Amino acid sequence: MSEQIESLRRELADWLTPRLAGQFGQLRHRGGPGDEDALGAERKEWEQELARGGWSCVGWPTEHGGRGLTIAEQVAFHEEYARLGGPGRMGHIGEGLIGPTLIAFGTPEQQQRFLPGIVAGTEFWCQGYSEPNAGSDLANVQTRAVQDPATGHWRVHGQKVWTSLAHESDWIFVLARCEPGSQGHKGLIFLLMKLDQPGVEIRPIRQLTGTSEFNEVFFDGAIAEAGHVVGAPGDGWKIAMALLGFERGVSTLGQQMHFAHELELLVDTARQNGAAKIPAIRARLAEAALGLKVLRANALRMMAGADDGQLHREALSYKYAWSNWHRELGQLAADVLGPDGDVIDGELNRLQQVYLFSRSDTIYAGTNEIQLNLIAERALGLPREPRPNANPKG
Amino acid sequence: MSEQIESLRRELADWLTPRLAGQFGQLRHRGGPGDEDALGAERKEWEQELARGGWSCVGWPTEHGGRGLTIAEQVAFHEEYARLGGPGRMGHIGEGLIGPTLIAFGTPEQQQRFLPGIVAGTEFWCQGYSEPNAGSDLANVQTRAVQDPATGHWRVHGQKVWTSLAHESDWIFVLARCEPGSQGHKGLIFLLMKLDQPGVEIRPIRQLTGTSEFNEVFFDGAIAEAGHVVGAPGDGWKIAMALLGFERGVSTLGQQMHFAHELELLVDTARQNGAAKIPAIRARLAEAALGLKVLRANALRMMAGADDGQLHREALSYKYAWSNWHRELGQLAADVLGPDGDVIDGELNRLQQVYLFSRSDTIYAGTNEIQLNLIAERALGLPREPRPNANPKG
Amino acid sequence: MNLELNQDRQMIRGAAEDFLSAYSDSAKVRAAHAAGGIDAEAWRRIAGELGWCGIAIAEEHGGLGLGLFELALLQEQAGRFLLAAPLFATACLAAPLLAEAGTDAARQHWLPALAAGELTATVALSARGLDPFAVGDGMYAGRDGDDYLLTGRCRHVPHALGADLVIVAARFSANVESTALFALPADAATLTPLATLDQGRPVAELRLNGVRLPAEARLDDGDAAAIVRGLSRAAIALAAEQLGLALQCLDLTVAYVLERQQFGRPIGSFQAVKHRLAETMVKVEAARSAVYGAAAEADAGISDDELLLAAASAKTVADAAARFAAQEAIQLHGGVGFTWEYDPHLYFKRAQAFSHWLGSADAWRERVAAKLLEDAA
Amino acid sequence: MNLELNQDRQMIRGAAEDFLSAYSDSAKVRAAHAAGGIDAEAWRRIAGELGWCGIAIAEEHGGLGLGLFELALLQEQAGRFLLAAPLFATACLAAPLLAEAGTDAARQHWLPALAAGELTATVALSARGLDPFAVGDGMYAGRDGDDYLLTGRCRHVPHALGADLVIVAARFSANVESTALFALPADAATLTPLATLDQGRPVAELRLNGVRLPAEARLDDGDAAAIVRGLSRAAIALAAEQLGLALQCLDLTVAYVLERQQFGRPIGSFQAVKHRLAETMVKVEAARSAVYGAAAEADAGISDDELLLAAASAKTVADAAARFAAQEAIQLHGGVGFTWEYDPHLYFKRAQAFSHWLGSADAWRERVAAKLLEDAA
Repeated sequence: MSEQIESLRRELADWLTPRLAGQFGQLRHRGGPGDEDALGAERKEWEQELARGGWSCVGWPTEHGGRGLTIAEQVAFHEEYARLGGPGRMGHIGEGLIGPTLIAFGTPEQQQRFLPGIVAGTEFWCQGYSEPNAGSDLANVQTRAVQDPATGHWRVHGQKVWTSLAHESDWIFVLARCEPGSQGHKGLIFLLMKLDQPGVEIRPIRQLTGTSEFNEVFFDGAIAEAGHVVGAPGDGWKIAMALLGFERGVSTLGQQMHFAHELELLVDTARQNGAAKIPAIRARLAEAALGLKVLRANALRMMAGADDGQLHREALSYKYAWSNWHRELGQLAADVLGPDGDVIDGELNRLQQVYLFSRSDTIYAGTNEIQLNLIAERALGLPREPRPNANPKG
Repeated sequence: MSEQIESLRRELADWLTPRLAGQFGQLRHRGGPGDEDALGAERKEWEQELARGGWSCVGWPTEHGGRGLTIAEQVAFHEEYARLGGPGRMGHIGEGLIGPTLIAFGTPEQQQRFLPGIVAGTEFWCQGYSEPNAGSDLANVQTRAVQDPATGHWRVHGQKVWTSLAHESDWIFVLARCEPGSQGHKGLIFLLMKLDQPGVEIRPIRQLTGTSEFNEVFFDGAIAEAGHVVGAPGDGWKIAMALLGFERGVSTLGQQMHFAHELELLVDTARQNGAAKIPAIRARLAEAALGLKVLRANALRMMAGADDGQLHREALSYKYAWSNWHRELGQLAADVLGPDGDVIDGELNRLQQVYLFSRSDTIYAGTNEIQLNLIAERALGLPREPRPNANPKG
Repeated sequence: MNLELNQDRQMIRGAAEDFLSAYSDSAKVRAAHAAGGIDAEAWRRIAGELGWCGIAIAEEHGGLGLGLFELALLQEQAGRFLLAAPLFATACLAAPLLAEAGTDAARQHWLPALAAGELTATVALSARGLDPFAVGDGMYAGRDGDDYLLTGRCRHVPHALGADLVIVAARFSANVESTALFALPADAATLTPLATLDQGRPVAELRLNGVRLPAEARLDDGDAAAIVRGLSRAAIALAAEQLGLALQCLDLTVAYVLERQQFGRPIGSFQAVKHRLAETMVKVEAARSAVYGAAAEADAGISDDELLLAAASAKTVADAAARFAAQEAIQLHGGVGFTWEYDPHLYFKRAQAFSHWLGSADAWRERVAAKLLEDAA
Repeated sequence: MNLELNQDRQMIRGAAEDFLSAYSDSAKVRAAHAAGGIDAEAWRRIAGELGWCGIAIAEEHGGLGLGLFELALLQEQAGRFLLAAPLFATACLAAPLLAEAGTDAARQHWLPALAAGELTATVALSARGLDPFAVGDGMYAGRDGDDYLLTGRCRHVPHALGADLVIVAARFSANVESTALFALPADAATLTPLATLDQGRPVAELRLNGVRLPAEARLDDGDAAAIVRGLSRAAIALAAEQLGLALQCLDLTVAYVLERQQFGRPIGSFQAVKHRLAETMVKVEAARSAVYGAAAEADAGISDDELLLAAASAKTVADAAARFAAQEAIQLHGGVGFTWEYDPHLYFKRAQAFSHWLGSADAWRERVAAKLLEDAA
């Protein structure tokens, strides 16, 4: 490990440790998937504290307010942050998704309007892609955007679903159909919309955890300003796909440190409650630890791989690999907890959260089934599914 | 258990035990899938000995030379036979498949010509269904049968494959296409053909075991006599399917006793070589034993089920269940044997046979993939596969 | 061993299905969850006019004298419809334990009232919960003259709050062979309800601190093997409920994938979905074979060793089916499978909770391995 | 830790692939099987002009001084093409054991010849075969003055017949810490070849009965941890070969399902087949990540504990991938997958044999669990 990276790690630790031991102590290891509904106001404060310390948007170019870290430095940052128990990032959709998209595709006006709020931790974003009748068929967008010829603004009607953190956010980016009668990938527009306006309603979705971190967002004539279209009308699909490309970034190593923390809790629990004496549990704990090690090597391969714009095999298989590893970790957590796993003491404990919430990992952002299709078709060159006849029962 | 069945068991044991301890001692637990190439001549002699004792075709009606046993008695017979180590039945295709088919669909002449040889253990049969370009697509028959208008005989051209025991058999039943240009299930004929005639060539297929119990059978103008058509020309598919229906009979319980014998050998081996001390092996041995118990209950459910001509869920799932159980037993055998499993002492030992030969269980008589299709479509009512477009890559 | 679903059995199953599909639908189940885990109305009818509690109790004790097979048929339907009532605790756990391990006096005193549905009952088995391999662990029994003094705690006592009879397992020494069973008066029990993920099967912790019981509170006559038999029967009945959970997950999911359209076709037409559901059905059928087979064997009268093996096969195979089917129900429902609103999570949580009751699959497998390999491991 | 497939590494891999695809095709492999398990011509070129044996040996000992990563790239190709030659025994097992555990004298004496491809070597590890957790078990060492006397047997010594150097592990006591390594002269060894299912990786049994060796035959300096390090490196190299087996099974099967038509379409267009192959690829990529990651860590210099963990991840994950891929290759080839004529069974048998070499997955997992849970179990 280079001296530069080592010093970055030390700098972060020096900054983070006292804060997580002091004022922000209750946030340690909190937030993140399965725990997103926790401590909203405090985590927003934390985002601003991060910004004051210069630790937000560390991978962004300096001209946009970032720190301009190299890939290796970003890896070190995310790993160290998560290792020390840094709270789940309320700002990750701004920092990781829409920010990079605006840097790549936004107008200078859009960049000036939106990037500073993301960097400062004062404006929060959520994502409006999925629709109730689309599911895995992401291009089946039915939300409509109609331009007012007078103002140039777009009026939006429709419904988005599985919108994480909508209730804590200020803005949403929305994929909508701007060419009536168009189908699939064509005729879509990528809009930036304020959530606090008439014609927007946010309804939380209660999950199997009993908590809500996903929402439905209803649009009934809400407005996107003329200047808040990213790319050209009709280019929505291209922008949306590019944005998803930013998701597979270095932050995956931070996610892995969260996993490592969960595994550590699990090992401790197994030692305390005697489950560590059960041979099958021992073997599964070992397998989980080795599997996590392999996920880390996989992520490092992704970063070391040729930067040729293609998704290589290790990248194509990564979502399937980590989500199924994590779901299995959740099952293992339930089995280690034993009958006590069914008992709730006030709120779900961390391992119960992992057990229940990991069920969503193999569903969102491309179900297992979609991932396997992608792998088979893109990596192995197997034929695409034949289109059905008019009567598929025939 | 009723007194009648108990006395049948005793009668069989009294007959079988001295023979398997004496003259036929080398046949004990020999033969059967994975060991079919063993001791051919001796096992034919054994079939005749069985016949002399009145123990062949025990489920057939007495008017056809059988013993007319009830289902429960047949179960007892097959279980006891296998439990005592009765050798794999060289005559099982005659007794279990073509015999019942002729009893149901054959002409009186066919019954008189063929049934006595099966009962007496003097004529042996094999099955000509699969073709090299068909595989799971059983109806894709390309073997042709053309009738000679003068004699009424059928001349057959084509090739069958995976024909078990062809090299030990006298007769073969063949599914062939008798209506040129017909497709799929239509235009097929069910023929009985002598193997020892010009225009028939049998070539053994060497399996991954190194041994050969399957064959290719080539027909180059060989003849089926006019009177050796079962059903009408064109009814071949109906006859063929009915025949396969006879396959799921009570003999499955005999198969399970073979499995039990294999499991017993495996448990002994694990105790002797120390594998029984490995927790994961212990758990898998227990799971295998419990799984076999469940297969037995499944078979008993099949027999206790409504006799309404339908395949109920337990029957539809049985092939998938037993074949995957047995393949897993084979894998467990290899893992219990450890590095010694790779070492051959003269010929494959029984556990090596199980390990290697069980690979075929999930392939023949309907692959895993075909079985799951059948279950999904017939038992669960899910839609059939859509037919492909002309260009499936489109 | 009788595996035939004859007319009587079909009638029992059909009647249970008809009743529960009407009286234990999703809305009623959720209402029961909010009301402490018992659907009082459903339970009143089940225990009363339907007479389910007496189905497997001998005629001499006022029951119908049918077998574990028939009880399993009811339990399967209870699983399918997520019955929120103490049927399992009363008829599947307490009753067979009393029937197997109780003295004549105990059976004559308690079984008729249980058969008549006049009492609800449960069993406090150990500090580790409903663990058949740790019976009495954590609860100690002492003697004072003819009286007994009980001290200790038991966790995960199902449907304990409001039970008329709590049977407590306690040991005179560390030795499991010294386990005895006691009838605890309702007012003597200190019960702490525990909030659970599966809100339809509430549990409580029982603490006793030198509670004095008269000699007649002792239920058993010191035969440890009889306690094992009773618990093996309870495990088979629980496995039947797991079978029902698995089956309903499969049925719910088949219905959903036929309805739900994606990419212009029902998702149930995709071969990957079809195969997953077919695999689920194979596991469900294995569970059914295991449960029916085990129940029929138990009814036929088998040795203690065989009964243990039967219970092991039913419990491990049904656990596996229920967990797999519930996992796949969530997965194949996609996003909505993950919501509180849809039912899959109710099955998922219950299947997981049950997998730890009356012996985990790991524990049962090791028990079987020890027998198979004739060692103690 | 360097996981980048830079140009040098791509060149190494590409050259190995080019060579083996030409010199180790199915026909040549089968000919080698018939000739005792060694393709003499391929081995001559590999050891000679290609210099593969020296790739990971330090420059000071005449090697190229590259790392385990580069050796793993060669091993991956050896796996793909079922190389029938003592590359593993010589360069992946004997050489790293000498490099890690050998005295200076031993290394200076043996490594240059190994690096130059002048010698073939192997290791006789224990009576249980190539079991890293039983090193020296079954072979006892005694002293007679300055000489050593060796008695016992070792099983499954790979490519032992014809090896120029057989390194024997033997113990002075029952204690594994007392294990020492000895160079056995070819004429002192009583080797019995064992017929194997995997005919391309022959093994032999070694028996010694009081064989006397001079002091200089002793290779190690008594550091048991160094032996473990050498064997962990060997396990990673073997895992690389398993990775290659897995990859080739996948590739062979993808090609077959694109070709083979059923029901009027290539079977590779059926979603169930596609998903099975996609799952295979996920396992193959996991194996690649595990093997490359472990090799890169080993090259970066890590603690003994970390090396053990690295070896465990590579070996268990690659074993699983190879076994799964080989099973699916047979299954998805259908009937022909089960024949001697098609290649899947060659991969299947080798993957299974390798899964027992240098520690089974069960054994590695228990080793990892003991570390993770800080107990001895």
